[in-house]
Amino acid sequence: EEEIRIGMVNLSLCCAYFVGMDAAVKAEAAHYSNVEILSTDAGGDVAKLTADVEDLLNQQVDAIIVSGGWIEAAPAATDAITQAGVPLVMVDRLLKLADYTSWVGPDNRAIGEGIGRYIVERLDGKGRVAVIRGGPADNSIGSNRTEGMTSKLEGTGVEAVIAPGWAGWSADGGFKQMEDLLAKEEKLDAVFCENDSMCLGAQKAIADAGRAGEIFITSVDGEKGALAAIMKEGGNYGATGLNSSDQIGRAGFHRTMAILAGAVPEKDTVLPSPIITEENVVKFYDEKSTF
Amino acid sequence: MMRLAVRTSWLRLSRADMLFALAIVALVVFAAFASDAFLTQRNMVNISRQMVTNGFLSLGMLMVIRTGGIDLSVGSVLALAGMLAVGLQAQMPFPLAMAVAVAMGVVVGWLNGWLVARFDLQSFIVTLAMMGSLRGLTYVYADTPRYPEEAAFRSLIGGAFLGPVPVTFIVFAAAVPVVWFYLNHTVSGRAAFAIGVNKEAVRLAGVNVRRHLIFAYIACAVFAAIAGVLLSSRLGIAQPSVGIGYELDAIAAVVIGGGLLGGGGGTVLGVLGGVLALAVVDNVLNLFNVDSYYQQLLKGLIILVAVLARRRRL
Amino acid sequence: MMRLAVRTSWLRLSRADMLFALAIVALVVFAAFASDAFLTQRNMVNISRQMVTNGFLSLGMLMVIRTGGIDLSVGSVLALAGMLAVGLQAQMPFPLAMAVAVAMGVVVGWLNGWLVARFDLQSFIVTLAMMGSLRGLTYVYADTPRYPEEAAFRSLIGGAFLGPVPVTFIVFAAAVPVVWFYLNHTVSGRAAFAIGVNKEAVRLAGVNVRRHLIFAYIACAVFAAIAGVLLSSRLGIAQPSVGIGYELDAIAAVVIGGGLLGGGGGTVLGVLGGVLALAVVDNVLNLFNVDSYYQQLLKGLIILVAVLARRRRL
Amino acid sequence: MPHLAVQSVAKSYDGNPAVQEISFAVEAGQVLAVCGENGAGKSTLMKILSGATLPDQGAILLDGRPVTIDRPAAAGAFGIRTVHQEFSLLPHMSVAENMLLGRMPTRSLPLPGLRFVVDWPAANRMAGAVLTDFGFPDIDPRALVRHLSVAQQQIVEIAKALAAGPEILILDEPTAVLSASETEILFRRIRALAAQGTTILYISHRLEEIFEIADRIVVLKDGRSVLEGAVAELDEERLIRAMVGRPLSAIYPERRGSAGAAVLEVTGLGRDGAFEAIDFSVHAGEIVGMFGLVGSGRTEIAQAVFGARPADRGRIVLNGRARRFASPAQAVGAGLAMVTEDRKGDGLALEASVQDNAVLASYSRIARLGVINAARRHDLVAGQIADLSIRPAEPERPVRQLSGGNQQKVVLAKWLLAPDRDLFIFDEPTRGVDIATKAEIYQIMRDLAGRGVAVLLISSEMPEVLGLSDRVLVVRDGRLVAELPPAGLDAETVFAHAAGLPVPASGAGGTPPVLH
Ligand SMILES: Nc1ncnc2c1ncn2[C@@H]1O[C@H](COP(=O)(O)OP(=O)(O)OP(=O)(O)O)[C@@H](O)[C@H]1O
Ligand SMILES: Nc1ncnc2c1ncn2[C@@H]1O[C@H](COP(=O)(O)OP(=O)(O)OP(=O)(O)O)[C@@H](O)[C@H]1O
Ligand SMILES: [Mg+2]
Ligand SMILES: [Mg+2]
Repeated sequence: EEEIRIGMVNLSLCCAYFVGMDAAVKAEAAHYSNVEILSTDAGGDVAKLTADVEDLLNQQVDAIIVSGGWIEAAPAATDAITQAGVPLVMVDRLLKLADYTSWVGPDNRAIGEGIGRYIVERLDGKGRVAVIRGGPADNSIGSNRTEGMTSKLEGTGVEAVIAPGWAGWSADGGFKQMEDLLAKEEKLDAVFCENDSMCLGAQKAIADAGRAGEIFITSVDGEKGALAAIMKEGGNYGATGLNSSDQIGRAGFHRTMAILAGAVPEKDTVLPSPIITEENVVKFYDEKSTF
Repeated sequence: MMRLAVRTSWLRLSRADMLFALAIVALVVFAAFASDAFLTQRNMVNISRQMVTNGFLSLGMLMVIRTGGIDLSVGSVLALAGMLAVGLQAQMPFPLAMAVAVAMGVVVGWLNGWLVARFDLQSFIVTLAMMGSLRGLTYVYADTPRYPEEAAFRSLIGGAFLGPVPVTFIVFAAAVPVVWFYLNHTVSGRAAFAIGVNKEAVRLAGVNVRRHLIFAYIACAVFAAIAGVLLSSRLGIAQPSVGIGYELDAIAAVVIGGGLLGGGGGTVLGVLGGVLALAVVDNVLNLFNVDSYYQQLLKGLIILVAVLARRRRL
Repeated sequence: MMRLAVRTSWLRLSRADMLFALAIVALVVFAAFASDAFLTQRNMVNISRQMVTNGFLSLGMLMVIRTGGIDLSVGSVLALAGMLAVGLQAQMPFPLAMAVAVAMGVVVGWLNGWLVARFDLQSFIVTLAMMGSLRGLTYVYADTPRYPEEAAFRSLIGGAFLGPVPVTFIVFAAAVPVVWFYLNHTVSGRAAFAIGVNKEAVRLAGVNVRRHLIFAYIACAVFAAIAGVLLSSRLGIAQPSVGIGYELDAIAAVVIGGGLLGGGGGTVLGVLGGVLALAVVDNVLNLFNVDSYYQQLLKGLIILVAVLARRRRL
Repeated sequence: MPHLAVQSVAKSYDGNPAVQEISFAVEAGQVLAVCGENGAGKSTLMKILSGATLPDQGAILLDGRPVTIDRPAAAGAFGIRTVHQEFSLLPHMSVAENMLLGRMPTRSLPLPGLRFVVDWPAANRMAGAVLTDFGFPDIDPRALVRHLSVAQQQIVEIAKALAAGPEILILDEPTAVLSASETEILFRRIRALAAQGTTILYISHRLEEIFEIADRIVVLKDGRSVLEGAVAELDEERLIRAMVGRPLSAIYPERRGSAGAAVLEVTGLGRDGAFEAIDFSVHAGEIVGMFGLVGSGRTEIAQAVFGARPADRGRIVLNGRARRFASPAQAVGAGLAMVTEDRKGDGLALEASVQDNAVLASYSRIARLGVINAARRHDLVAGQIADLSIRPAEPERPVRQLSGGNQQKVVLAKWLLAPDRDLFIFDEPTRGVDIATKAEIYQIMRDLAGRGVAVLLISSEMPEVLGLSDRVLVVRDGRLVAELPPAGLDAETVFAHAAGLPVPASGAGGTPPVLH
């Protein structure tokens, strides 16, 4: 039985979402005794990611999976993979300018649109929704989600109030941005965060301000903390758009294995991103999930 | 020329201090006039809560900076402390988990101080290495967020108020006089300051330099650990990625407040001014709806203006 | 005791230097034995390319650290320079765009140096403010990545080889003797070193302190700008978020190589050793497939061991 | 049995011996003077005794018992207190805190065993008592050290050693920055301590002091003890021969020639709180001495002329042109040189090499287009090292590793290398310099004048001012109170002016008192 080495290139393992993706790939690979996963972490730095790719190619890997996180493109890295004749499978992020073999990921704009629809519906077409953004616009994942969400507000009576600062994708950032929003905005009916972590912080800020009754919360990702909050009876966590890194990671791994076995796969695969609410949350909540 | 200085037996303010205090007051007055939301009770609560993390880190940083050192590892200590305080609640009651988190701070601070003092290493590089290692260790401990098991952990601390005042702020406010007393009225605080000015002179006076240095690093790390515990309690979640870059804010607060990197300066009052200034600036920029790109740009400029306002010579 | 030191007219290596050199050699030998992939030509190319960015930043940082200062803004300068060099290709030929990027470095460095020298401010806080402001400015200029218009920008520089050697590495290698010459054989380099030790003494000797200080900051920022241009050329993309935290790696390389924060030490050879050590460590940890959390942990420990190996006294 | 005995102590730095095979012994209550040229190893020996550095070999015996002094704290435990040659005060701390560093009185807290809270009133009381006892009741224990004059700082430094009630007191050039009256008070104190049985080791380059205060003398040369004996059995000539290796004829060179045109003319110079209405001139070929008690403001006047700290008002004319220097760079560009008084603070970059320090003021001579000509630099620096006998004669050695006197010579070398100076200001140029080198420096100053350079010599050493100056200006409390011509110069007159005492009717004679 032939040994197979697959490089798993992560832009960052900072956060639960990406950790979950990496873990999913490794978990699926564990079912094969002849598959070894070489996983790298670039700490969010595209130059280091390029170096990681170089180091992996140098170790004669058979295929490379790239989890490109929040960067738009990494031409030097993806070109090097192509030049080495190694199959390139991208998960989550579809890097531009890349001559890739296959991609498995979400449609962030569509997720945003789904949440947008949910908000408009729940507000009956009238109200104000605060938006908390993760970071600068070069992370187009977040921008796509927000644009998708706001696109569904057009023509309705729902108005978006965008927090001026960045919340850095984290709970503490979301908490601070929400606090400042609450100080300045008398009337808010909903909050949308570009990911769950930020809204988990924002939810606490809203509760502390005693406005949990008037403001409901929406976000994207479907991480465990958010699902638990949605499940909680009488809570104000309304919905999250599923973007399961676990699913994506597993799908990406199997796609890679298929390619190595000689299959010619679909080039781009968009995974479905249902909106998770009180009604369907039990289907998605997994006590044992890490993410 | 106008003499702008205050000198009493317990308070000494130079001209630069006064200018700086005036600048903060001006900022506050300006904000109050320009935004209705600024002087509301809600916003005061926000600012006071937002000051707590950087406040603790800056007080700790001050103690180390006065010895002539620097501690870059505070952000990582904060993250690990939060993860421990929350994560260990599965195994033990939350007060015990909190104690373990703070004990971790003691160990890390001791290690930092010991390496710096015993081997005469530069604190910058020692604590930089610690910052990286500890972050790695935090992820090894748990690479996904942890949620507190016990509701009291949040309701009694991070989410609690005493009258209108957040409990976390009260904890911070209580730490202020302790640090002031340590710096000005204890043997160790005075020795640490002297070490920052001229370590060799202190050694020649027969003082146990190592002990006082180590104490300062321990105090700094313990404060960072407390900040981490309070933050996770406030947020109701602990994340391994939290606190990256926090050390820079803490150093900025100390320097804006008149502290000298390399030793020989820095007061508790100055640090409070620095922490307050940074918190107000962040808050005001948000209240004015300044675009986040311009926020970054402006914040740098404001820091510059602040240090120019308190520079030693023209 | 064994005397382990080299002293010729152009090369002086202390015992600590030799120990450090031995440690690097040991690391390389160990890596070569432990991993087949290490000593391959391909890997050597990788390491040499991976060294370029931190190499340029560290050389620039060395010049500033020798004056007793520090420059935290290099990561932001690198990002803005890359954005300009790539983004401006829509308006002008790419060599001109590159020149504009480097000119930006001159302006930023001048501003850093002028603020530090003219107002006697602490470089840490000045360049911290600059780091933030410049990052904001970069996003204001363009908040999404830019791709080079002209293929030659990549094929002639970042993607090009001279024989087996990457062109970017050759550019870096060419800069090394220039910096060495500046530090050791020019008035400005010698004066800058003396300034780092005792600014007042140099001023009282009738030397124009401000000019030499400003020059060092300009040189540092220009090197950062060059690093940014080369990096965007190598990566084939310029991103406004690149370079965050790079200043810490550069400072680490200087300190590992024997530089003293606060002035009074640091050599080109030492910095090369520091840059090489950091690059080899990163590479080896990857080749050995060390889990990324443990990589962080180990890297901190290795930095510690490196500085322990070259500490001044036992 | 001797109180302190040193047996075959040796210490080398990087293989270069600083002290080799030194042995001597002192009885309790004796004052032992340690003499020797710059770099002879005096300070190194004292550092060994005080635990500041470790010897490579040898034994130290206290009351006949061998002891190990491996840390300053260990020396303290044996009752050894040291006033080091270099200041070790902390400028931003109070006098009391400096004096009691490491031994601050504490208050007990309610909890037993907790004594870490400083008792400030007790500290100020203790420090005040020591200062008063010492003879300086007007130094406020609560004052910050940086607000004291250099002399007062030195007093505090000594008081710091006294505060501990030393059994062995080591004084390494304690009087270098003190004036005569303060030195007198110090000597009184030393005698009192000796009478109580305290053993004193005393280092000084001023031979008259040694003969006044010491009971015994040890002479070091190149790290070895070459002479030891009771003061009564020695005279200056023998001492000098032992230190220098040859007799010294005259210390002060002969006065020569006459003054030329005015190089520097100062009128109405003043700065708030420092000095006022200063008028004087210095002519080409002339050495003008400026005498005053320590702290009288001479340094500040010189700094104002040199642009280091510009004056608030007044006029400075250089070679007939009115000038106003905003920085030393401008002054140096106009042909000025100033040897500053505080070599450690503003004279030298200590971690930099001898060579880097020496060429700081003369880049124009060694560089073209900013590039240094290494051979030319080496020639110039080596020349100065030879002329001033700077030891060790290694241009690349960091200045920090030189002895105090040799560091002072590097400061001189820096300015002697500066090309084409019209005016030289020397502010305490021979502080800590040995007697043979002093003579060389005096000769250099006279040669400068002989070449038509105007020289302004600020000094607190009366013999130096009298022996060298063509004219003497006396400064008191920031005012120029007298200008004395060469005829009629004598110590009493000059001192009377400086101290504000009644001036004697006529000078004792025209010849200045010259050493031996
Ligand atoms: N830290 C050091 N490293 C290297 N050499 C040193 C060091 N300290 C002193 N030396 C050398 O030891 C020798 C003796 O120096 P020391 O300071 O004891 O002289 P000294 O007799 O006190 O001279 P002075 O009268 O000038 O103060 C000198 O040659 C000096 O250069
Ligand atoms: N850093 C300082 N801050 C405030 N005052 C100072 C400072 N340094 C010196 N002074 C004051 O300036 C005066 C003269 O300074 P200094 O003590 O240096 O005199 P000196 O050099 O010993 O004597 P002279 O001025 O006669 O040369 C003193 O009265 C002293 O109090
Ligand atoms: Mg000496
Ligand atoms: Mg003086």
